Amino acid sequence: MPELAADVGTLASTWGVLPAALVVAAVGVLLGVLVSAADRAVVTGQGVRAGVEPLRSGMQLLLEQRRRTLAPDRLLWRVGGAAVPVVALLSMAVVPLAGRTLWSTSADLVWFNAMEALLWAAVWLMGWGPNAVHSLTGGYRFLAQGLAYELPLMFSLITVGVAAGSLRSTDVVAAQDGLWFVVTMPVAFVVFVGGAAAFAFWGPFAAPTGADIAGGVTSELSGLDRLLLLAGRAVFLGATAAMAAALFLGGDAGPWLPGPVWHLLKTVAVVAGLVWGGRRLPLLRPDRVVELAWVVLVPLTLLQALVVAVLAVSGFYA
Amino acid sequence: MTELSSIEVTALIALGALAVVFGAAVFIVDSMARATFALLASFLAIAGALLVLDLVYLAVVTALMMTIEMAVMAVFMIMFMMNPAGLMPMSMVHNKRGSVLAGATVFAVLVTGIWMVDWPTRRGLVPEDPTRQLGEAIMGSHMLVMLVIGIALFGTILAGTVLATSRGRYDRFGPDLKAPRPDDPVRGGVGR
Amino acid sequence: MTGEVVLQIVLTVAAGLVGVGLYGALSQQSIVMIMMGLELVLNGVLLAGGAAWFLITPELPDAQMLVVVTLVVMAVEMAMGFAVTIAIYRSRQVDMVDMATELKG
Amino acid sequence: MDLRRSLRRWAYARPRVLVTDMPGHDVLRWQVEAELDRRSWAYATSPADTDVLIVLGEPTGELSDAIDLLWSQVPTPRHTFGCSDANFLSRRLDQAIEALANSTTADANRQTEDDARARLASAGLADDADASSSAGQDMGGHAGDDMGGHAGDDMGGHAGQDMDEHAGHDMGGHAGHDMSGEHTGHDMGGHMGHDMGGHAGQDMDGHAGHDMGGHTGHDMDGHAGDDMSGEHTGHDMGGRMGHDMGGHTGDDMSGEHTGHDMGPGHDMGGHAGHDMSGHMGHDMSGPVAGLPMAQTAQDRDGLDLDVLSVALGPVLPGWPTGLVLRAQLQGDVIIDAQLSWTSGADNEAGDIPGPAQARALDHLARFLVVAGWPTQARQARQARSGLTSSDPAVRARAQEAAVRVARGVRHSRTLAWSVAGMGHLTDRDPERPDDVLARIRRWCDIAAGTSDVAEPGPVALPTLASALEGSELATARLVVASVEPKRALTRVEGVRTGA
Repeated sequence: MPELAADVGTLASTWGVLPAALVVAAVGVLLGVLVSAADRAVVTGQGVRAGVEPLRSGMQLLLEQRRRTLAPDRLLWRVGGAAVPVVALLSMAVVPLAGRTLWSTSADLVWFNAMEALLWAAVWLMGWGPNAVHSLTGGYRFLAQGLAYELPLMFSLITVGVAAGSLRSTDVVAAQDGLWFVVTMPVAFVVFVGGAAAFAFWGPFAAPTGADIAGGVTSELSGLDRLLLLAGRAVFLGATAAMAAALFLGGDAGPWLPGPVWHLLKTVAVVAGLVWGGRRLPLLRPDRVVELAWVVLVPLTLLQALVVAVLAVSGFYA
Repeated sequence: MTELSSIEVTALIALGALAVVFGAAVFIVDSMARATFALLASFLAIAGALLVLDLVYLAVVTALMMTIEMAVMAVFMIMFMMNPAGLMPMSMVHNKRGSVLAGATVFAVLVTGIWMVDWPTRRGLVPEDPTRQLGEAIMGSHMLVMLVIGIALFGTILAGTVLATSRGRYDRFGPDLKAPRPDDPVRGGVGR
Repeated sequence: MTGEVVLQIVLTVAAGLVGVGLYGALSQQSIVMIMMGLELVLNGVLLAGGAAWFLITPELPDAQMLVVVTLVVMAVEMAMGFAVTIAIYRSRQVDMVDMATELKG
Repeated sequence: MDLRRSLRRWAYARPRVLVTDMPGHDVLRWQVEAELDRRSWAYATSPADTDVLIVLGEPTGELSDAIDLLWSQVPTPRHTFGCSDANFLSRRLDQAIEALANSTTADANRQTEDDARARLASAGLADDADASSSAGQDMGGHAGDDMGGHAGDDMGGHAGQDMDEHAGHDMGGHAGHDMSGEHTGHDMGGHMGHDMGGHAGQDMDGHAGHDMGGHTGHDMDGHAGDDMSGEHTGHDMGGRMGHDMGGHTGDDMSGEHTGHDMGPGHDMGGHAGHDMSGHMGHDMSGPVAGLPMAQTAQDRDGLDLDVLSVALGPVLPGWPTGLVLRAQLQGDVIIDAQLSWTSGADNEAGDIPGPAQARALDHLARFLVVAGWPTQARQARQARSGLTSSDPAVRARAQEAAVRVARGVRHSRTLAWSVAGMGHLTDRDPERPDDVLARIRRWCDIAAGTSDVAEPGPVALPTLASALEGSELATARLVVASVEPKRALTRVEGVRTGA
């Protein structure tokens, strides 16, 4: 592949592709553990002791028998199961860590969004594969929800791109030198975090895995399959939090402490806010949420993009 | 940055071949879900090829758009029958011979053309940021194209919605459009 | 390998996609499957456009514009195809082209 | 070895638990749930999600079979125990961890059998374990599921059945067999891809309880001449999820199959390779045990789409154990809903459990599970447990917690936005709404214990079923969770609503 970023060094170009990829994957997994530990702590009320629970669950699922169902579409089921964590890790590739990304493309933001779209396909396949009612219903719900969230999420990413004058995530971080983007684009920030939670079918957006359909997409998963799906979702949420910190909260900018520490702190803050806020809400039913997304969020994010575009033209971000 | 390395050439051709194989699989496999996802795999292979060709933005957009399209398509196919879950033999073809012939002929003609034509030599170098090149073309020299595209897409949204929906505002708000709440089967989230 | 040979190989692959897609579009009965055939044809165009840009005129954005336009055409084709399928299905419970022609009126 | 063992012990220290309660064991369930919450163990949402299955009380009748089948879907390693009182509960949960940690995949099958027998023994059913029959239930809401690990090979999980003779049998060879005696309660699900041709002319009488769901892609030709209508009581054809019968969506399968009414405009010729002739003479007319075959029906947007017959229940999270909803699903819209109690769960419990406030909190907790609000559900459960304590200080704290939960739920705008305006049981009256939200707010008032609102009476199944008509799956679950379905002393036959 031709060299994509001449001006900004990438992690891959400094450390070599394989070590850099391993480091980024490890960071992704750690972020995933962080997210699911925080989530467990709030849901079970265990507090700090929940920290090891994600590891315990992972271990347990590894020991568990994989579920076989009747007349499954095994090929597509397995493809979907493998794709969820892979796509989640790929979305980590454009998240700036210590000021650099694993690889830098001229369309990082679109890359991130494309991984979310691939997650759709993967989760739908997970719902389709086992040939079971609840599972497929979960898959359908995910698609309907995804369609409604795709546009607002895309517009919020575009807003960031407009302000930074670039789709490269390191450029976006650099463009927030004076002022964090969250100040001028709060709507985009909230929509980005909320939309990503919806794509990760988590918390109030967990209708695809809701208890009302016996776990939906996850209802027929056990053992490794379940682990892959849940881990992929946690990694994706972690990647989203890190991305939100980079795109809206100035990334690694901050006084006294080294940059990566700041980025980590901001990421943890986003995770904490997401879990704390999200778990205060009941499940938002898809048929209500979908209309809200189309009728309210799309115009709202467009308006946000307009405001930012006017600011950008007037030289506010220069 | 000027030439493709041999690894890249191999990757390009392999991805292209994969795209053709998955494309053929679309019409071979027995299940509509598999057909759809075979097509998606074909698109993703082409997206990969575009990535090799340094067209990052177009590659990513292709992956993004086609994934969404195929996900919607899968739902459509399952909605409208066509042997949904099963892996039963499925053959819904007409005029198979003619079609094979047409496909093969077009392929032959194209290949002949491709190998007969004296292709122009390469002019210039790949710009540092191909995405910027595209963006500046869209917003500058090729703006007219973009305007037409915009209008076409807008027209598609309207026409598609009109064709696909059966209920208009008179069904929802009554013959004199005076109903305080629309008569929908499901209440939406905006409280109308 | 010279650039020209690479170009010719890639274009041949693209032609293969066009051929397979054409076969599908002509042979299939289901409207959705026909759409899939057309998409494959356009998929070939995407590859050809990308190759032409990189291997012939990387300095000019025209080939990139071709790819963009192709993507738009795909989206339009898909959207209209789904809309028409729903409309026909709603009125006639039919989703195959043969029936759509045979059941006029 | 020791290291591996302790690793396993560590991994299984917080197993996921599925609690099923027989009627009249609510107070016991509260005690069990209090212990589980104290240990921060997770609640399973489906059999696939389960490590430990706890059965409260002695299952009887169809419910017993349902639980057997449910157990067969639980992946190994797994553990189950029955429980009739709260004595030694903590110790038994510890034993569950031990059992999970000790089991290895190699002896999974044996363990399965042992566990099943142990559980049945504890329920006092060991003697007639071999005689138990699955009377045609579709278990655990997994309409159309295959039954656990049974896809073809693992026969171990057929808890309570005497499977010895049939292990590894090729079912094709059963042609001409009189299957009535031995195969009662068989799950045919695993026989995917089987050619059923050999079954032609069989006496299928005894097959009540067959789950035919799995016969995807079967060659059904051989069934020519079978009378499928009367005798197959309890057949669940629901497994054709999303399937149509042989790909022919336009089919009208409810009519006589002779000559197949292929619906408007279907081209049979196009379905190359399909030999439909075998279906001649099938009498699939009428509902099979109340379950019509898959067919198209007008959806609410005016499209004729496939419908799928499903059965929800009798065991689902937040669902009254033993209640079964049979319906057709179009997408996820329910049409033709029928509700019934499985035998074994249809009797009214003798004594009314606990104080009214605790009952309301329990109800609220189960509703909140369905509504996807796990944190509040946990608070409600904890308040409920505290209220039944003998320590006045604990009761006082629980009272505060109850008020907090009730207030939180009652005043949640998000919940109101989410669940308002659905599940009207009576005619709409703007003055006195009778939707899910209004009912839940009433439960909240009782749960707070500050006002003396009368407890709403149980709702008759036909009324409830008609409220589910045309609603989405999620809505239906919320509606059912918002009421107390009425149990009858005699079994309630399925009540048809709608067309």
